[in-house]
Amino acid sequence: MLEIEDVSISYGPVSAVRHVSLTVEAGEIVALLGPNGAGKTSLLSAAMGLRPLAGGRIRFKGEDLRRLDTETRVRRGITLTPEGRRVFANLTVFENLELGAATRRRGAAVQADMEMCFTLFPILAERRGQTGGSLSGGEQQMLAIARALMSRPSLLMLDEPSLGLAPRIVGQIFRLIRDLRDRDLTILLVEQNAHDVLRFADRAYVLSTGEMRYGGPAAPLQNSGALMQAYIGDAAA
Amino acid sequence: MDYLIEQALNGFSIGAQYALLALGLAIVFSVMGLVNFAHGEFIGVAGYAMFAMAAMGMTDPWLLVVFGVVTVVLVALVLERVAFRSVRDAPPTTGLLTAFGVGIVLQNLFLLMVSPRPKAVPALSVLNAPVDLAGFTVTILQMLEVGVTAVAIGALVWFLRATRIGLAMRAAALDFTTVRLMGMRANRVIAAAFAISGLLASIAAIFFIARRGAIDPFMGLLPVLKAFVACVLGGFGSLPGAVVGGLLLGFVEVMLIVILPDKLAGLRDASVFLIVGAILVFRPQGILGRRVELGDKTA
Amino acid sequence: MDKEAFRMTALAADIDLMTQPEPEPARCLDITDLSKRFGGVYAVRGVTLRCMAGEILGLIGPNGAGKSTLINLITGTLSPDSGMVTLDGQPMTGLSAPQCARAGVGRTFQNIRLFAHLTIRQNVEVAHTTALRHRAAGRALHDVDDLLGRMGLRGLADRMATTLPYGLQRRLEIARALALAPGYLLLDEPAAGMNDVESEHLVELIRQIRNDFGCGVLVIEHDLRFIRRVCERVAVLHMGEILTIGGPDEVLSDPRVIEVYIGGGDEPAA
Amino acid sequence: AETLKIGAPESISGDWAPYTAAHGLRCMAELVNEAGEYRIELLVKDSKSEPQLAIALAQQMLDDEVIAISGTPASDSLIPIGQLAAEYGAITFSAMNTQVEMFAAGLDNFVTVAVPDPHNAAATAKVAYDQGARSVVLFVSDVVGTWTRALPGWFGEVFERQGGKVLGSIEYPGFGITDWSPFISKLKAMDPAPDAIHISSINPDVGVLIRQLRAAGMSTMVLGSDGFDDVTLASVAGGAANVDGTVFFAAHGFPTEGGALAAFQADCAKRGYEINGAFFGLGGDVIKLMVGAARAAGSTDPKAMLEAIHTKGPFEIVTAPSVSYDNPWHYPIKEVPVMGFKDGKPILISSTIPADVPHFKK
Amino acid sequence: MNTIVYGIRQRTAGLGLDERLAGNLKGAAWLVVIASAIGLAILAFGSPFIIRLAAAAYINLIAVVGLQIFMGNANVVNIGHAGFMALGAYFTAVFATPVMIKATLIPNAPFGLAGVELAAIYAFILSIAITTLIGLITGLVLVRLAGIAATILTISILVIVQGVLVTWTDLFRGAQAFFGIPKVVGLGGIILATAVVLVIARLFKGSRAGVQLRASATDPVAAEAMGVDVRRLRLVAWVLGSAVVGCAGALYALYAGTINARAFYFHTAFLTLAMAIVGGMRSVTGAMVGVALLTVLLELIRIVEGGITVLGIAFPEMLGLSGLMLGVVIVVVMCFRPDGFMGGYEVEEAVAALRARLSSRRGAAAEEGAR
Ligand SMILES: Nc1ncnc2c1ncn2[C@@H]1O[C@H](COP(=O)(O)OP(=O)(O)OP(=O)(O)O)[C@@H](O)[C@H]1O
Ligand SMILES: Nc1ncnc2c1ncn2[C@@H]1O[C@H](COP(=O)(O)OP(=O)(O)OP(=O)(O)O)[C@@H](O)[C@H]1O
Ligand SMILES: [Mg+2]
Ligand SMILES: [Mg+2]
Repeated sequence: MLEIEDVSISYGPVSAVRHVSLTVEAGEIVALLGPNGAGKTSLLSAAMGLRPLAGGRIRFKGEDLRRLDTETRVRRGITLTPEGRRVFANLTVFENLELGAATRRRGAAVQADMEMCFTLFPILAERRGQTGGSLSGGEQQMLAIARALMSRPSLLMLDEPSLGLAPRIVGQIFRLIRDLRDRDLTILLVEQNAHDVLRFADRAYVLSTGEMRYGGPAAPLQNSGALMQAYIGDAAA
Repeated sequence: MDYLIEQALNGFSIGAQYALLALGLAIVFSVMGLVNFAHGEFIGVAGYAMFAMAAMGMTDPWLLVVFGVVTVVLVALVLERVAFRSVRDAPPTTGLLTAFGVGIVLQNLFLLMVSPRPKAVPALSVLNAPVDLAGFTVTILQMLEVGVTAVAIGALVWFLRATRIGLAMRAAALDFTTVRLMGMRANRVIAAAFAISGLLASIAAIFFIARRGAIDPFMGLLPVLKAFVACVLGGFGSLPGAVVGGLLLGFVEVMLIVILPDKLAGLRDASVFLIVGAILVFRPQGILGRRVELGDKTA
Repeated sequence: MDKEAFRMTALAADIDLMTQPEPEPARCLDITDLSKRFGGVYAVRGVTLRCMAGEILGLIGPNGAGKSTLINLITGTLSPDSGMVTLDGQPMTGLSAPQCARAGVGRTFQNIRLFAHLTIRQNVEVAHTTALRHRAAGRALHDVDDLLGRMGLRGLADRMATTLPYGLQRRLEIARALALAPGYLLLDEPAAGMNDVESEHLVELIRQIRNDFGCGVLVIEHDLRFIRRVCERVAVLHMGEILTIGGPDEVLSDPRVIEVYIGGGDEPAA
Repeated sequence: AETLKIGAPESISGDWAPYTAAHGLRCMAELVNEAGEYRIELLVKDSKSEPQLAIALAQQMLDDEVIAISGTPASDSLIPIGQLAAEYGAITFSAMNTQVEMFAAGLDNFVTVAVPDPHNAAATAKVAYDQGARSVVLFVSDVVGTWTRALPGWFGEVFERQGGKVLGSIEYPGFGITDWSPFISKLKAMDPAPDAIHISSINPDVGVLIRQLRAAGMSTMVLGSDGFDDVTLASVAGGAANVDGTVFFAAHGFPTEGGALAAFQADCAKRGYEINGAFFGLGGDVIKLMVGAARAAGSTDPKAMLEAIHTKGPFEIVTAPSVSYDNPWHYPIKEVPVMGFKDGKPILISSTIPADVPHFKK
Repeated sequence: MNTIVYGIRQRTAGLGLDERLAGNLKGAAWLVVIASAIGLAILAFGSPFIIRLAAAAYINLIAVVGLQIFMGNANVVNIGHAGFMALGAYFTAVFATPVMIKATLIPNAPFGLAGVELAAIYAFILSIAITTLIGLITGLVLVRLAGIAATILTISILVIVQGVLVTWTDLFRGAQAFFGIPKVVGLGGIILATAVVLVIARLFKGSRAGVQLRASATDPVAAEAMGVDVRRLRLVAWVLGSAVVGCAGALYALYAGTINARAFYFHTAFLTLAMAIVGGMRSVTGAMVGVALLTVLLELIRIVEGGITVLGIAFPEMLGLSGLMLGVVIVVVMCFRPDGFMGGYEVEEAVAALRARLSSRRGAAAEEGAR
């Protein structure tokens, strides 16, 4: 579904990602792991067209994305919940969700999805009239995820969705991710919480200092203590 | 008494013009954090467009009005494209200065292409005809000013609350990138904001020109300054605030003319600004702005 | 290291305490019956909590429980509706944020707030200047380079702060708060966005800070392993109220806490 | 032919652009050069109406050995330029400065071809009375100093001596007023209502005032000063009906059929110059006066020429039959035309040397 | 044991302070050397015309530096500075103008000021002192506001000052020119003052207070949590800035000899503001670059516009060209360098960065060669 080929990204003179390739097949959960500064966020941003490529190609459903701007990519079916939540601070929870469905026609389906989000995160229903900015960190995270779901993407990219969430909610979210896959959503997930993610991811990639160190099934990685320790920093492994 | 009521009406209609301009400023500000000091030049654009058409033989005032409005909206869109797009993510001072630059360019274009001297645009004078309203003589213009302003404000509030592009405009104020991540076409959102601000400015310009009957290259600075003050007075970024600020400013100006002793009349502008300063010191968030306790949160 | 041992180190580090006889009232950050409402919602409601000098106290709770609000109230970033805070016996109620900082309360932010346009060193200097000018007699003054060194930022000191990767930005926030030479350090999710190894480093770092500087540390975190490793006591906040306080193991196995916060089943309880 | 080198830091753009004499200077220089008696070498530069730049340009021209500087209308640049020129022994001309403060500044080398404000006021007052005005309200402001405040006062002084009455004054805050309605309301509320108002201000402000007065149903006579002398006034004011027989003002020149000014303007228009009212003529006056002075002095030495201007005369100019300076103040004595409107076109009402001029010195 | 460690640390902290001062002084020296080298070269070799232009530019520079002190460090757009320039100029005029001249200009001046005549230097100092005092009073109000509300307040200050100058005819002569001020200052004196002002601004920027203020400009909440008294620091910057701007006005009066309120209104405010922002308002070097850039540029456009004065050249077509170009240049510069020309860097920082880049490039080249 998503093919990233030989991609490089740089910030001015600093190169953040070098010759990285990655693919996500339809219907799978792919985890992208790696320590701070590995270039995970940069890679996702590039896939959304928020950062220019210094080299390489990105294809979605066979179509070359390089020419398309961010909003067109969203309309093609990719959605990213960005790092650091970035909910609309001056809009209410309700309006945030409404805007999440910006690419869809208003109607019963959108209404239904909105209800689904509120069932998924009851606290959001309680806070629906409150502005996004005044939510607690975790509430904002929930809102960000819910908002992404509102666009009914075919590929959902999540950048550290568990950041700042209470363990109970993290569990919920991971469960949700699995449910979503079962509903034919494809997911690319960046997480620090490698240990847990690898339990349900189909495949995983490990990125470190801008270079791909591993790419393949998730299970072997989980058992490879050396890899985990060296590049993911999973002490338990 | 009649005198005071007449003056209050004067204040109201001046205020309505400020309010329209202030709304346009506020909407662009709330979408891209740009204090568009070139906003006042839209009045000039409308004026010179109508002047040019009149010079070419078009006399129908309604056609002229339509032409003026359309031209301003187009110019607003062009300016967004060529000048303001590249400073979208820049610090606010950069946007402010860019807007100054655009304003200077427009003024000098008027000067270069037409004349440094004022030109008459009498086509809209019909609007100055007096009518009798409950015993008071008011002009058609004054009634239009109040009516159109009210309608424009209502429509705008509806637009921003109920449409997605309106929502996106409000959202874009803080986080443009994320608006794009929602699949909203960023350029359209901003273009729409500029178009609306141009539309509002052109309505204000019509009133302005109908009243003044003349245009000159530098006529935009003073109104935009007043509109800017009105915005802040009402609470910057708040649209109802812009309206209230505009009306209040109009009233204050007229009332000062009424009450200031002759010796101090030259201090009218200074007094207006003194009052504005005082209001801000006691309500820094503006009259309608709410002071929210944010803690470590943002809004 | 047992509790008493690092208490001693902490004492030794503090000149002020060395000159004072032990029986004096204990040094602590005392929060009494603190409440704060936003609109109709109580974010914090009647919270009473004590953080001893030299103690590392964990604060956990569901999202929106009021943890960050509590820190905002203690640091003067928000003003409480009722209740009071005392610092080593001195009332802090009504103090502005800068005054709280000068009194010796340092904090970090859940959403990183570094000074863009300033270098890493200058970020730290902002707080250091406060310590230099407003330090109470006897309170230690930390050296900027030393702090940067501890956080692994020394070689980067002249870079602009916002060009740092996320994890290092968090460390810089801690360094900056420490430059106040605070008696109490309030950390709002310091390990967020860090992997296990990095948060393990952070555990060491926080311990070391406490040992060397003797300050009390209040740390909010959702990473339970982190909480377990670093805290001596843990308080649980739920819907603005304290649910329970106790040792980490005791609290984290409390069924009420599991229900509202940790969750059951295959959850990643660490 | 002997050469007269003149520098002109002119307000070609900026605040005073509508009143520039640059084009008149140029055209007259061209004419004189063609006649061949003298050669005029004219350096014109745009001061953008900025004092610092105007002074710097004057400096540059003086270094370039001009014998006269013809400057901008504003005294904040004209006074320092005058002082500077004095150090070089050069003459300072102004084509259009009318402010009495120039005569108070103690400049011995200053020559203007525009009559000072009191003359303007006196000429208007006489016409106002003749046209039937008996009571007047003065619109005053501090915005251009004496021009906007004292000039209406002088008008009132002469008007009262004529037998009229000044009912009071209304203060306005400055230029750029687009909505005069609060002031008009004030005027309306006055009892008794005045026959006329007098205001010394610039276009479009005065045009807008007239328009809005008429729109408010008031046919009050509007009297004014040289700032009214702008080809756009009638149209800005709303056309013939709003100005015919009710608007009068004193100006610096009127192109009567067959007169010198009309001929000059026509000639220059043919040469492609843009004519901006009487101020164009004043530019021509400066050059003409220079030539006349050189002729009278029999020398191109600025000192001798200045002496000649001050003592010999009258000199031939274009905006009036002649001008002379042999009075203690050395201000120009010449006919002041007062204009009105007919069918929306300016007409000459009178052209006299005002007799009853209020003195501006204590 | 720990006590000893702290003792050592404190000493190094003291040493750090000196290092900071040294660094700031070095930065200031760069600025002073560049500014005075150019100025002195003009003084030595320039024609009187060029010297006049330079004097005006250096006075602008002082004003822009004054603007930078507050605006650059506190990040509040200030439009009121032209008002303080006016105050500096007018107070100097009132105190320094000979009694004889004042008898015709302002015979009815209040407080017996018509009979007061101070030596220019005392008038200069006194006028700066009064301007500073007014800065303090307005500052106490201003620091209560942030962001755009503060900007409006600065506009208010400008309008109010202008209103008072124009209407208080007894003291300031209203809209009429105030002339006869002793012209005792030349380009040399102005350069000297510029040097002093540059040092003040650079030292302030690098000082602990300056760093704290700049921190508060980017994140007031975080700054307060670090104990920064934002209001006090802003006040300090505002007062210091108004003193410097007042100095520019006072010098203007003593240089030109004739002043007019009109010269200190929006036009001047916007032009100097543009200089500050085009150069990059976050650095003092930016102020210098902005002034140099716009001054030279405007002068060049002016020459193109109509400098070649030959009889009969068609002027009218060019009207407004320089204004047009000014606008275009501002827009273009902002598009390509949104942070201004210097982007917040000081000259020594820019040089260091350049050197680093060059040496790394040279290193790379050497590597290449070795291969
Ligand atoms: N705006 C920027 N300017 C300069 N360098 C940047 C910028 N953003 C990121 N970088 C650098 O690019 C590299 C990759 O950063 P990125 O944010 O993609 O990492 P990451 O894997 O997402 O890390 P984290 O786990 O901390 O989020 C880092 O070295 C970082 O310092
Ligand atoms: N400034 C504010 N205005 C309105 N409501 C607020 C504000 N700050 C916090 N709240 C509300 O108060 C509650 C407590 O927020 P707080 O940030 O303290 O939660 P938290 O415990 O830190 O949660 P998290 O772990 O998710 O960060 C939340 O429901 C939040 O929506
Ligand atoms: Mg990341
Ligand atoms: Mg929180």
